[in-house]
Amino acid sequence: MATTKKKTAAKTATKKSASKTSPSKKPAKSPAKSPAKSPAKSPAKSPARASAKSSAQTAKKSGLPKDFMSAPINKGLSKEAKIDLYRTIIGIRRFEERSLRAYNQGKIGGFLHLYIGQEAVAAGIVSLMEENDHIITAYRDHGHALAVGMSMNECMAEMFGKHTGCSKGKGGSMHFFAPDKNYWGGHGIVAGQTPLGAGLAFALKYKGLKGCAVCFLGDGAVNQGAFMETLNLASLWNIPVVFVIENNGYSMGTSLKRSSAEENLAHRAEGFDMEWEVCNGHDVFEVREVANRAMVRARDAHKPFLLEIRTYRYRGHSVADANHEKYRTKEEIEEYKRTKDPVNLIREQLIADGTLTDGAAKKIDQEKKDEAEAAAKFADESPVAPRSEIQTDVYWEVDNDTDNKLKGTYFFND
Amino acid sequence: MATTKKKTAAKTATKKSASKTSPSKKPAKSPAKSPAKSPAKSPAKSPARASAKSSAQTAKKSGLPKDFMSAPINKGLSKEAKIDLYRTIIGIRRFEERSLRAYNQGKIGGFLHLYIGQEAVAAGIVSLMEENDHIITAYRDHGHALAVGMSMNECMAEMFGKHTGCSKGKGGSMHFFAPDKNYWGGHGIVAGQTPLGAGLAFALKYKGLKGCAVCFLGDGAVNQGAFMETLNLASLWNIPVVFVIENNGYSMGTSLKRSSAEENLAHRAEGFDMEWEVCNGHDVFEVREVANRAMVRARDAHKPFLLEIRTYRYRGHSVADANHEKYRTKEEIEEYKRTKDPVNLIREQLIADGTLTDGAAKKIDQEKKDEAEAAAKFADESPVAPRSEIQTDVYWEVDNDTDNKLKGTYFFND
Amino acid sequence: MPLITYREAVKQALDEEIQRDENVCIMGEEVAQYNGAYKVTEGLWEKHGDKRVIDTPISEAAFSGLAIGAACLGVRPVVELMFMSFSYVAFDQLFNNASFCRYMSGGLMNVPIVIRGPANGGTNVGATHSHTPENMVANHPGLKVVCPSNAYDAKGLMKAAIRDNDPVFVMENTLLYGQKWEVPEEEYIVELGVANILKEGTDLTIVSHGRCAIISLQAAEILQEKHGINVEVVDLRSIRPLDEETILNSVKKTHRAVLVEENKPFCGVDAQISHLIQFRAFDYLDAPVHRVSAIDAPQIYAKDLENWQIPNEERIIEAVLKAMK
Amino acid sequence: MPLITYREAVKQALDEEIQRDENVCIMGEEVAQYNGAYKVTEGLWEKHGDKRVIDTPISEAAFSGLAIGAACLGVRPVVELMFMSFSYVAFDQLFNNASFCRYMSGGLMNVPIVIRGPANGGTNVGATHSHTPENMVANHPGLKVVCPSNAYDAKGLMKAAIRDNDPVFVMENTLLYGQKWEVPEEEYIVELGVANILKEGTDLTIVSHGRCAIISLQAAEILQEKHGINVEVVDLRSIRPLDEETILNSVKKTHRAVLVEENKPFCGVDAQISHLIQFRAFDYLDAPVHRVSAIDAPQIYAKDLENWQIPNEERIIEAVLKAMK
Ligand SMILES: Cc1ncc(C[n+]2csc(CCOP(=O)(O)OP(=O)(O)O)c2C)c(N)n1
Ligand SMILES: Cc1ncc(C[n+]2csc(CCOP(=O)(O)OP(=O)(O)O)c2C)c(N)n1
Ligand SMILES: [Mg+2]
Ligand SMILES: [Mg+2]
Repeated sequence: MATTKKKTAAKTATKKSASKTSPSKKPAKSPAKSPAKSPAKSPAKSPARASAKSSAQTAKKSGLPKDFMSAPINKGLSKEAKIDLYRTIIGIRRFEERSLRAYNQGKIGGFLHLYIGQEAVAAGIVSLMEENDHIITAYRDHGHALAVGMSMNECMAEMFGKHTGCSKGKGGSMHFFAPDKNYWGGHGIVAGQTPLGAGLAFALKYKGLKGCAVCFLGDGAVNQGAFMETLNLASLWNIPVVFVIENNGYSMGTSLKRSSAEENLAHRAEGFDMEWEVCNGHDVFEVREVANRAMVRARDAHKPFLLEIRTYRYRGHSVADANHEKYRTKEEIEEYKRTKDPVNLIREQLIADGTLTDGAAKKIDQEKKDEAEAAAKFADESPVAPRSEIQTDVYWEVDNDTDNKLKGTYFFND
Repeated sequence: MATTKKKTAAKTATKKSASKTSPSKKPAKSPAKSPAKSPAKSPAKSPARASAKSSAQTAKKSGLPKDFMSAPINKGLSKEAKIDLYRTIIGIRRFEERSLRAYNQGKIGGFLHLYIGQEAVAAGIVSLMEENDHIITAYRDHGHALAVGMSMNECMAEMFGKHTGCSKGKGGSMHFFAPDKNYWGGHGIVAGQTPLGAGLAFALKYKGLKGCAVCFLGDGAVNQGAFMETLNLASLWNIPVVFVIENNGYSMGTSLKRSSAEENLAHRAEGFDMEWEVCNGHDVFEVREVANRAMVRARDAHKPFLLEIRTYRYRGHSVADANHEKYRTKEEIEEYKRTKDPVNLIREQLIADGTLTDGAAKKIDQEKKDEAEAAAKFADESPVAPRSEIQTDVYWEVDNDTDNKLKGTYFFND
Repeated sequence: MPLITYREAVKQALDEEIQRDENVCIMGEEVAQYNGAYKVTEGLWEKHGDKRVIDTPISEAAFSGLAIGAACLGVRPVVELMFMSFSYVAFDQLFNNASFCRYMSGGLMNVPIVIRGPANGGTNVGATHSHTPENMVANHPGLKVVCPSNAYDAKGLMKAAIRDNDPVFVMENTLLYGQKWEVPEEEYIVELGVANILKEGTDLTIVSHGRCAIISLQAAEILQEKHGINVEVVDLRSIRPLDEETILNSVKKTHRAVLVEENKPFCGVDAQISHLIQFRAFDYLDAPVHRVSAIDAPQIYAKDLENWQIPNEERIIEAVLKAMK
Repeated sequence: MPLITYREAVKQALDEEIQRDENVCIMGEEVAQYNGAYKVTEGLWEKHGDKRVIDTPISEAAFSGLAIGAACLGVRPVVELMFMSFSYVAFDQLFNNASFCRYMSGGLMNVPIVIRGPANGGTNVGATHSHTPENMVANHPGLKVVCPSNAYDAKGLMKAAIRDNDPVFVMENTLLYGQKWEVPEEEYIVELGVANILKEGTDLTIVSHGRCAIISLQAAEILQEKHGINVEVVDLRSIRPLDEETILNSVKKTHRAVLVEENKPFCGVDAQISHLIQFRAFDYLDAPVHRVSAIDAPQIYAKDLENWQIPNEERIIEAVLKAMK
């Protein structure tokens, strides 16, 4: 797909007039003239088809679809590093499948937002993280958690509400955290994490550390005020944050075109003088190629970036969403699975380039299935925290008051 | 100044590539290439100079600065209508000057945000209002109030905190309302009125009435999330609302370039697929010409519009802002007063075209001074509401419970 | 009388009011084509169409504020928040504009909107999705808030709220949506400001609201059976306006009170009720007013622990036994 | 000891803490180049520069949330809200993220930020600019809130708040900024959770916080002189954590209590204090706990009326006389 770059300088009166007074350019612009029908607009209706069309556009420009595996950032990858990408992607898939079973068995309560279909996004971006890079995301947070190296055990146990969970069973599926791995959650309020993401990046700059923060959000989240305020702030202050819109075409049952007036979401960045780019999310090497530029730029130049990644979720919004074949067609889902499945794609890529054999791929797959199964067992057998734990982890000062020096009452039950 | 129009179709991948691959256009775009130095960016530094430069651009394009008085919407104005515009503009000026005196005399408490310098914006836009048009604004709300026909008496008395005030002394300077004149306030929280503005327009469409809502806000207010959410909503739902950014270059002591990453504020509209335009605010005929197009389009096509009007406030942010010659130069203020004063400009225009004589203009001026003086006297002599009024106007149902049929307790003092 | 679910009762109220008044419309996330996240609005979009049942983007501040603006011109929007927790991202619109515009205009305007949605814990969705902000609503003069505990009240209060000319919050409960109660087929209204005595009793008064009133009733039955304590259970229904007289009359009769709610304790609704009782029935009290609230911590995710964190029969019984000492 | 203003005291605390800890920075609207809307940060930008004293756009949600994110990595931001009223547009960030992140992460993180700014009425700025949200803050476990009533406490509590590893709200008062108190030159801290007895007394306890504590003290002096009533005045200083023991010990001594605050009454802080007193000092009370709060309506603009709406000596004296009956 075309990586849609900025900075075009399309911003001032002069520019506007210029483009208006160049009718000779009109043919080239024709898809843009009726935005509702332009290819770039169609993902909302069918991400699968839209991406295909966009790739065609790229092809027109460059002569051939881009081979992202041979891009510099990917060409240098060791065999083991490539296998690791596969391992991460298939690991997320198998973990999610197993947690879905656990949910259906009544072992997991509340919400369960599965990441199936989107695996290459988290896997690709996390693989680019350096020592001082940090990430944060929303409630659809399992993929990112596993990608940064959280164990299936602690993640599964968290969803089971067990004391052995990453958050001791206090956060649940939406609230995984691993600050030691530079992973700051897991947040339940749509777009609520976006100012925090900018804050992580702000802190890096404040402390003189070379790094960036990557803040993930959904295509529905872009319409929360806090996010838009943050775009301005990040650009105004030159904060090294990369916002990644994981555009899976839907916010719950609402297609993109029913939630955003301008369907090219990344385009909003221009209103804040921020760089942006759009790419596909099923090919982990494409994700890496594009995200790398954004992250390098953030680290080097202290500049924010808005990256829109077109992806797709196979399952309902959450497992409770039994409706998801009502607001989109079965064909749409199947088409994506058939032509763009991130797991299949990387497997094929790695087999094609000789990194993996079919057998080795299957072995890894089985390992991940086993790991997920073991995690479910671990979670099931783990204890729930004692009731006294309800009132710990509320205040740092209370938890660390080993000398009982704190004054006053902190909790107020009769 | 150049009216900076949309819809250019500058929105899709294709379009971006197109503009990138047309280097021959570059000269025309050069001011845009380094946005920080482009003329359209400079108003934050000096609105006065910036506007001048922009006019120069227009001149380049059209050969001559545009004569807005002869635009169709203005050409048809009767002599009396033109005099009314003058009367409104000078009336606001004299009212504000008088209220400043009252504040300094200790007759007005709290905040006093003066509209001096911006008069032509409210006067121009309100003069375009039709039966089903409604307006709403922020705390700098006196100009709009007088323009819709509220009396100086009720406005002055409100600021004096008197029972005869338009809000019975309950709202104060920031909270003037006149629903009977389609004026919905007067709102103290920055940008808090913007969703309400969209709501007024929504109601018009819902009820099948042909009209529009005009919602004013400041250049600092554009960075509130509620406003940006509303832009998307208004565009997505095709709501006939015209957002008017009264860009006076500063939010309190913060210049535009220190608050917004992209100084062309109206440009944000593109991220929401919304039409936008920029114009100057000192010439009431320019305001009318440009705003009329936005309002007609809203009424006819149920389409929102983002209109940025470059204007200037002479005084501090509020009267309490003694700092205002620190964050901007005296020269900047004087330059605007000298070359762009809305009161002087319309007087000169109307004398030049024979609508007014110098004497007639002075007479109107004196009438307005007298009216403001009388209003101060009225306000001063008016009674404060009795204490029992503190708890009226809280609930409609309580106020209208003539039969005492309501159940339960509504107020909770011991 | 037909037995219908709480969900169905709310839907009937919405459906009937949409038909009664052309100015009534519903807006919120997924309320139309998706039939509502909790299926409360199921079928309404199909029946009444785009104009009356409106899907919104995830922009609570914008659409809540838009509803307020529309109300100025006579539209009567019913705004669904998918969770009342999301009032936090629309707080200024709801707690400043909806509440104060009338006052600041000296009574020139009023804001006839309804804000509805679930406000409860007990569903293992963690701290960000389990708020019960009725205390904060009631803290703001200009706002009203009701917490129906059953299908009958849910329908009757919803209709009263929609017809009311002030902003009214209706706090629903996802755990009640699927439960059934008898609801008459004829039209009726439950007036705001009238509490409901769920069970008469002589020994102690439990004051509660929302689902906690139901749990309290169950606890009262156990107390009767196992401990021979005859508890009166008052279901507030409406928090603001508040039926102070029913509370006070009950306490004056029983001389003891236990207050039960899901709010976090510090400045929960029951802090106010406790003050009221001791202030106006001081001489009638034989024991201090006891409270059972959520255990004071952010809402925990783990199911077993959350079930202990929010009031349950066991904790209520324990408090009653203490208050009877 | 030097006499300095409340404003100066806050500034000294900020200045000293910026110098003490390189991670402390200040951000907010107009705090830097403009010297602060209320001049609390005057000179700090000039002295410490862009990195430590940061002007923000009018985007409270974004910069409050940014501060929380930065705190994750060890920055210790002091966020000024020009008015605490503006917490309403940042409500989700402050009341969900600042409060619950630690809990939801099972204690893996903490949020060492301070949110400060004025929270008071009495300045004729109307309903949208006169909020006193300490009750809502205290309602949220995970948050802390203090309300200094004088310059000494303002400085000492601010320093404690900045060094605290949890989110602390410091509620200041524009009417106090210009008033002077004795403040030592040596470094000191006022710990959170410790109330201050402003005046000892035997007949009745007034519990108050913020500027109302000062008004209460004045009322107590009049009560002594004119009515021979010896009132003890407890200034809470800190709302959460709360010094329950000082309140209870005082009431156990005087047997009567009047609670005074600027909050609106329904679920104000004093509803909680009232519950506490009757619950834990039931047998010591000779009269119901009385409250003096803001008269229950949105804040009125008119000066004379607002001065009556918020607690004043006259209303306090009236309540004390009633409580003494
Ligand atoms: C402020 C807020 N409003 C509504 C919700 C309920 N909600 C949770 S997820 C969601 C859809 C979000 O869609 P998107 O941002 O596209 O992310 P995706 O689920 O596709 O990953 C909604 C409406 C919420 N959690 N927070
Ligand atoms: C949410 C919120 N934040 C801050 C303020 C304080 N405040 C009032 S006006 C203002 C500046 C607004 O500037 P602008 O929008 O440009 O309007 P102008 O005053 O220039 O008319 C600020 C910061 C407020 N009232 N509301
Ligand atoms: Mg999505
Ligand atoms: Mg401005």
